Amino acid sequence: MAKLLEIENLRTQFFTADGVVRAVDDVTYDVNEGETVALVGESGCGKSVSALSILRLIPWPPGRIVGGSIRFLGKDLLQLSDPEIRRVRGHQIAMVFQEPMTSLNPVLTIGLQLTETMQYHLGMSNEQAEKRAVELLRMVGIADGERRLQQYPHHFSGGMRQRVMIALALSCEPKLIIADEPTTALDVTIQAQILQLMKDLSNRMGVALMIITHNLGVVARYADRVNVMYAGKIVEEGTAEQIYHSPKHPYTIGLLASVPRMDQHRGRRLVPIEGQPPDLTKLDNGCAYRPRCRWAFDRCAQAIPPLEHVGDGQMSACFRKHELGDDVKAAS
Amino acid sequence: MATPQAVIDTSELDQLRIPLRTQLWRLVRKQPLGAAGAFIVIIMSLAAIFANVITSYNPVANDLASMLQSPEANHWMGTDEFGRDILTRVIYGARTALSIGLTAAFLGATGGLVLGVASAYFGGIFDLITQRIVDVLMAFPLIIMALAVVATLGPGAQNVIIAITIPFIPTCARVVRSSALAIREIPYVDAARALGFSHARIILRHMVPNVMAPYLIMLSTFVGQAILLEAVLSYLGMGVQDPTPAWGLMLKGGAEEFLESAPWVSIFPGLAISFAVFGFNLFGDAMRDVLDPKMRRD
Amino acid sequence: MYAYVVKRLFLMIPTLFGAALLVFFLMRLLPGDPCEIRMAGTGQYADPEAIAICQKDLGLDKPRIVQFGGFIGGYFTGDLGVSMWTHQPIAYEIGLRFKLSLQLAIMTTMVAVALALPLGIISAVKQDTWIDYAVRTFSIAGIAIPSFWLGIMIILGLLIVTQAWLGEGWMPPINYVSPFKDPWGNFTQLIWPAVATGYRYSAVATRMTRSAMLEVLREDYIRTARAKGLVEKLIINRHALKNALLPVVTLIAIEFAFLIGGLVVTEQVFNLNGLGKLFVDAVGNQDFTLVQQLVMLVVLIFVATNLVVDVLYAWLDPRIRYA
Amino acid sequence: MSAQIRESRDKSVGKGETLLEVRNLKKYFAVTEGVVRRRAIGNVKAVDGVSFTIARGEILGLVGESGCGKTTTGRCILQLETPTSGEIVFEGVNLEKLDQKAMVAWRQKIQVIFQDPYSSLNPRMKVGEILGEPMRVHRVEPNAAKRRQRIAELLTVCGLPAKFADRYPHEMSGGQRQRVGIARALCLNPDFIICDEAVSALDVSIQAQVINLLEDLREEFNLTYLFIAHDLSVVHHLCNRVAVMYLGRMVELAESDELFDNPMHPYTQALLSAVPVPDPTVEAQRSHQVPKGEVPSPINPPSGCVFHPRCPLAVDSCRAQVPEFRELKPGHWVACPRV
Amino acid sequence: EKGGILNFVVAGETPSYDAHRETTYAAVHPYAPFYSVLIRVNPKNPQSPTDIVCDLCKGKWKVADEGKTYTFKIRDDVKFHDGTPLTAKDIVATFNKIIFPPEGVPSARKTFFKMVESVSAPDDYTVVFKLKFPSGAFLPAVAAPYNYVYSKKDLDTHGYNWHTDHINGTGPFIFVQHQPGAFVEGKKNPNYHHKGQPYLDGFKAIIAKKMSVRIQAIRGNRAAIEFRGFPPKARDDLVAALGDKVTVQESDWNCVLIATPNHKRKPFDDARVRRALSLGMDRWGGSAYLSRIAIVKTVGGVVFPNHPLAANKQELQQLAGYWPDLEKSRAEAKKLLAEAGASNLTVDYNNRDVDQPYKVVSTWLIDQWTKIGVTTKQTVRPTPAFYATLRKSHEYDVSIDFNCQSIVNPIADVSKYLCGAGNNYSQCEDPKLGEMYDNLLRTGDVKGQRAIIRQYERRALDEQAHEIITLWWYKINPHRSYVKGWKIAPSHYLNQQLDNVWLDKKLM
Ligand SMILES: Nc1ncnc2c1ncn2[C@@H]1O[C@H](COP(=O)(O)OP(=O)(O)OP(=O)(O)O)[C@@H](O)[C@H]1O
Ligand SMILES: Nc1ncnc2c1ncn2[C@@H]1O[C@H](COP(=O)(O)OP(=O)(O)OP(=O)(O)O)[C@@H](O)[C@H]1O
Ligand SMILES: [Mg+2]
Ligand SMILES: [Mg+2]
Repeated sequence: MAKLLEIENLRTQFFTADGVVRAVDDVTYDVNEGETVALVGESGCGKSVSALSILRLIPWPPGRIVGGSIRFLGKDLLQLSDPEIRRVRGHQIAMVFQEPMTSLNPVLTIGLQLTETMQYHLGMSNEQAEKRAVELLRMVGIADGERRLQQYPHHFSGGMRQRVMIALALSCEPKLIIADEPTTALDVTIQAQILQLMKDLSNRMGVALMIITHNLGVVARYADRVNVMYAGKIVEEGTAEQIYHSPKHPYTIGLLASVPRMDQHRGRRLVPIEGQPPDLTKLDNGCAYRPRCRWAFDRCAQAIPPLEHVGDGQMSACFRKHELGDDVKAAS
Repeated sequence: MATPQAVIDTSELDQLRIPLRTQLWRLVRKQPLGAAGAFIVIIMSLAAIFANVITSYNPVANDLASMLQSPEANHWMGTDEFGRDILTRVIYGARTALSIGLTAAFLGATGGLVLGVASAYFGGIFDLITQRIVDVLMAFPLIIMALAVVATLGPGAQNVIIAITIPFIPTCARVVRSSALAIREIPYVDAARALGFSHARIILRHMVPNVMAPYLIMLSTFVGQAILLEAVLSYLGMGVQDPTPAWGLMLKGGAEEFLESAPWVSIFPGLAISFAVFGFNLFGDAMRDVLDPKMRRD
Repeated sequence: MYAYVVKRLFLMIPTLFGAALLVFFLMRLLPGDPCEIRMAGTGQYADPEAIAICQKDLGLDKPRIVQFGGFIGGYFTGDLGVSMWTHQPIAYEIGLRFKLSLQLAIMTTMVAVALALPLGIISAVKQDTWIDYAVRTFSIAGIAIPSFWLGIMIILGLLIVTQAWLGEGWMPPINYVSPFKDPWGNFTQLIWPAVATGYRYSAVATRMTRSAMLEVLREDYIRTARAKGLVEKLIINRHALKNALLPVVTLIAIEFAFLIGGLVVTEQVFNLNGLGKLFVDAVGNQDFTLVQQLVMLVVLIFVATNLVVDVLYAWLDPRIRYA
Repeated sequence: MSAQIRESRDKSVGKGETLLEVRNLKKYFAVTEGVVRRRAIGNVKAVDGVSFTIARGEILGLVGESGCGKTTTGRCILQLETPTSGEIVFEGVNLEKLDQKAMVAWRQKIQVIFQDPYSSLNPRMKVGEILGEPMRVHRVEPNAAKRRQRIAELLTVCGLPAKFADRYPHEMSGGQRQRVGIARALCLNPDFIICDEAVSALDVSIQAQVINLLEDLREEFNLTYLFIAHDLSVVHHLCNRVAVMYLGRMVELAESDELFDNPMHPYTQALLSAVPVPDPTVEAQRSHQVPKGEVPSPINPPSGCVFHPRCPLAVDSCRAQVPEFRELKPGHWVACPRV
Repeated sequence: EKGGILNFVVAGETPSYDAHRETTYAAVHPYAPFYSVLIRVNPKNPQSPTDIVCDLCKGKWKVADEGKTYTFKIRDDVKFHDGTPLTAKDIVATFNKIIFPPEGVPSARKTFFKMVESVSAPDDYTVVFKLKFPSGAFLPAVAAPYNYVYSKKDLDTHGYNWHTDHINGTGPFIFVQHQPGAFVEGKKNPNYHHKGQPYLDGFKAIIAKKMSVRIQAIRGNRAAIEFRGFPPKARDDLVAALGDKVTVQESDWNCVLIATPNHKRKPFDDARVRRALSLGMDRWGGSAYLSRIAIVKTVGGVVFPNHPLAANKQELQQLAGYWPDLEKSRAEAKKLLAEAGASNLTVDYNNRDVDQPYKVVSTWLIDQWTKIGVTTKQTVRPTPAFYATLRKSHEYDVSIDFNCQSIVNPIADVSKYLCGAGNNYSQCEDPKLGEMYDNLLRTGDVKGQRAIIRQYERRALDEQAHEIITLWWYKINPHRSYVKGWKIAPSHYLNQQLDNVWLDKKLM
């Protein structure tokens, strides 16, 4: 499969009065054409920032991409001029955000919000764009498109708005859709509808999908490959199978052990990860997970473990990645 | 059965307790305008408190020999038509402005706090009636109110304070009421109710302290407004009366009549008003940024 | 919507009545009455007989409650009464000055809006840069500088500048000319007071624009717009501005209602024969009836503006709908 | 604790004495519209005839989609809302019949933990005050020194260092605040705690800590929980029995294992299949039948069975008749005539 | 030179056009040009209080019956602006309205005409006033500038209130319009009875209540003149800024500021205390100083300083508080206060919220009093409250008060100091002073009058110090130099018909 997006050593930081927040710290990963990649991790670990960095949507001040490269179809997005990056945004890479309630402009009609992108990027006329918009709405399961285009977001329920957001993302037939927690704010049944819809559409149109989530279930159901993030770094990478069945990083192991599972026996006691996620302004020159890690030893404090292969495309950023196998079974 | 195994590691949270000096410095860096405002406010307060130490002139005594002198070594801001040193009167004017401003702001904001919280908490007919009264007071022209107060109670600083306070109360009551209404819906108030606390306790312990932010914001903006209002009223002849050194009063009469030949008479008191209000507004703005959760990023 | 407006109109009644009650009794609390002031001209003997005739003439000898009844009753007969000072119908007295005050209020608002929108937007867009600090300082100064003093300083500035350039001190025209008769003369007269009051007004509006804009710029839909690849100008103009304008429009309308009060001092400084000056004069003359009606006018403008603002809000914001 | 012990305990609870009984609870809200001046446009039937019992020592899970009335049910039990109709009987006493004094005593027996760890603690009070105030007001511990000791104990029990008594809520992380919220619920020695989404706002790793804590506390203090949640996995993990609500009505109620292994109501089935399991292999095998459409508005709920517009089994009669909530198997109640 | 429009500024606005019932000068400045009066102060010599000449009458009036009958011959060439010819009947109707108003019609100066028994017109061009007793106050009362002659026809057809908002006179100018709050406009009367006059095409009286606005109006040539008076500093500024484009006319002013002690309050019932307050003032020094900043200047007694009946400097210096030796005066004041047991006296002082000259002079006064150890608590009140305090509530120890008359008429004017006079607010009681005044009224010759007035003055200002005179006003009228023909009078009420004013186009 051809590489669509290659992120290398990406570093994004926020310069705040409380210090420098190293939100994304030396992150490297790829997305291949047509595949679905998931980015998981706890709140505040840098998932959204890494996604926003791709389209250079980090607000300055206080945030800034301080290093690395983001190659998309061979071009380094970080080197593009402002007009050039705008041609990528929404056109070749589209985003779907977490909050369907607030991601649409409340005072503009759905129609206008849908058509302006097409007019802008594809040079469509108003009529063409509207025709296409109706078609898009039908595709995401909203009937009666003509009437709907005249309406405002508050006429739509949360699930419907998220469908509109998906239609918006699809409108210019992008190569990649980044969905940042697209369903977290929605009800369980609606969540499933939306995710299914995204997955189906991306398959059908051959669009690569990057799903950002902290729901391990969602990842298991929809993702081909998974990147696990902790404290601004990718700590483990692999196929969904690998991550769930033979995790090679203590954090992944911890995560899996701490979620209650419906398919397993109720009697199991959860094994939480003790402690708190670290403060991203106070990262030291060691593994950030070490205070919470059962396997931590001296070396973890001395150097940051690099993300390295553990075989078969799986990668882990742990000094003891090869020793972990048995404990997993014990833990679950 | 064992109690929970691990006690959370709290070392990094302890770092939240930062020394006051560092916090202050951070505030200055985050809110440079606010710090500038605080600086002006402090200078003004010092001038007011130590007026008699700073200047040796008497603010009310006439000096026949030196009327309407332009600024020079002995009179940095010149003198007015009674030969009174303008700098001295500006400094003493700070006293008048501050005492009136602070008192009126405090009374207005506190009155509004009481009314607003009570109105929000009790609701119903009480709320309805207070809201109607608030409507009337807010729509009512200040100058009539001031005139009536000054004319019936007689002029003088304390009546100016009353005149200025009255319009503040409804303004603050509005703001506090809406915050209090919001706070009534917040879970910790529910928690307090679930714990079986009395109404009085819920209001005083759980609601009032949490409307302190709008209260303090109103308070700090009111000081500036009160200084401005005092100046306007005095200028219109409805405020403090001669020979009390008051900035608005200093802009009346001679200041305007001899504008071209003795501009210093009107320039300096006007600057004093502007700077004072400017300072308090900067300070109030910074206060709003710090206290208003909407503006706070976290 | 219609029902809502009607309901709101009814809700105005208690407010107006409260204001009427308040102003009536406040005025009656004042020592003295218009007759005594009238006979004060030369400090001569104030003939009690003349004063009594005058008081009888004005109905001041009647019990308060009757006077109040007459005041309120006038609204049902459509008769606002006559001024106790000039004996002219109050409607006429107010009508005479209304044009000027209205024009001044409109010019002031135009000055304010012309300053506030661009400044507020640029300051929000360039938040925490020197531009932002400059705009904020400028706007806070506008709130701090008393508008009457600014007026005085403008006059001083005009004198100094014209003296230096033209060799002769120039003052704005002293009599109101209709803008339709002599637009330039009208402009040269009113622009200065409009600037003096407009600065303060613009300062308030600038701050509001800035904070509304900042809030909007932090909203998710702005990020969405950016993610769509739109140019920044379009994002500001189409996506941000319309949302940010909502509170700004409200503020402008409400400040407009307060303007009548704000013009009181400015009209003094520039000797403009508007409602503000009429107000101060009426108060000075203890012209009870005129003061009462002027206060009622101010209160009415205030409550009416509030209603208009609400309706406007509903009209501008598609989220709000009244059945 | 081993799985066996848990299981045997599960069997024993629920058979014990009834602690709380809710009978045909209804709560309607008058809904208003308009931002500026509100006006009534109808009633939200937030809770529309809900009945259940909770036995001492058990954990009853209450699940359902957003807006289905879970929180409102809890608030009615807490007497934070006055029910429109229906009875709440606690330890055999009807709450409506209580006088002021008895009410205060009763308040101490039933406590609540809120979802949002940020807004459920008064930001102006130190943790020590938050915990001390109820004990002082209700004279549970009038002696200041003893009270301090008790606060320290409570904090330790909830997994926090005792020195946190001097902290303000904003000086703590979300998980820590939630622990304070739990400690507050415990400070009056209640019998019954309503956990309204008590873990939903927490991150996965922290969530597990709090779930474990809740389990342990139940053991230690013999507590009874009404556990409101929308995360089925958590409910499955924690609860003995589970009630499923939909649009203000209860659609299914059963023992936990029974409900998850053998869901009967079509809504419950859909709900379960919508929840993804964190295991790709399992997921690949599961059927993903997700209900179509969205949750209707509770202002104008559908006639008859409220679920019929989304129900794959719906027939004409569902439109007309409100289904009866019947016990199909011992302990397994369903509100659907088609199963 | 003929032609041109005169713009002038007026500080006030009259409530009605009917000067018979108004007391403000604002009923004079803009409206006097529309009317004629029977007799008036000579516009060519307004400084002289005794130079009274005919306006509507002809030649010299005849006094007969030992001063109890005055006969005026009326001009036959006068027409009202509406075309009606003027006859003696109009004048009779006018004075009947002023002197014997019907029930319910106010007349502000009715009391000035107490001596008049009747007014009649034996024929169309003769008017006869019959007096009850001869009085020196009669002619000045008739010559008062308020006595606009109305048309009998108007009074008969429209009633006595018609003139409050209508104007139909015989004056040099015809009313064009009045925009309330803004201006009054008049145009030339081509049929004016003083042939060749007026010189102006018209005038515009612009209302500007604030002194600064009026000064700036002249500074910026938006107006040419103001007729009331500017403070000296304003004069200096205008001269400095405009050079010879501005001309200044100055005059003593028939107004005086008086500090009135409240005799009903302790210790001001004690003449020693009142005297001390007077003694504490440096009037001569104050004159030099205040005349630079306020519209006061002249040191004087009860009579307008330039009048033959006024005390000369030597006589003045005999009075307490007018002594040439200030040190002695202040020492005496302190002594008196000590004697009266009022050494640490605090005065509750009632002041009016008007800068010129009330607040300026009071500020000076208060400062003066500190020099004899008297503290002053000043309350400045807006005009209505000030008068309510002065006249009704009497809640003050000392109040500022003033006396201001149009025609200089000492015999009438000094009645202000009479205890029990309607406009005396000191609440004093002094029958002896009353006797003196009665004496004065009955004395015909000037020398005798002068002697009695000196006694009266000594008693009122020194021995009893019922009232404490501060300084007499000083009228300063800087105006654009192109305004010609207008002469300053000792009163701002006088000489305002503007019929002999013209504009020098060369200087414009
Ligand atoms: N504008 C900002 N200013 C300062 N710090 C920021 C800003 N935006 C994000 N951060 C910090 O960057 C870090 C990563 O944030 P990010 O939003 O990427 O987290 P996330 O993984 O998406 O979390 P969540 O699951 O809560 O969305 C956080 O610690 C956050 O505090
Ligand atoms: N005070 C109130 N006034 C009006 N309507 C209310 C009120 N409280 C709740 N409702 C409505 O009642 C319904 C049930 O609300 P409730 O909060 O009980 O739902 P929930 O099941 O707890 O939902 P969630 O999962 O979102 O917390 C909702 O439609 C809600 O909008
Ligand atoms: Mg995120
Ligand atoms: Mg809820």
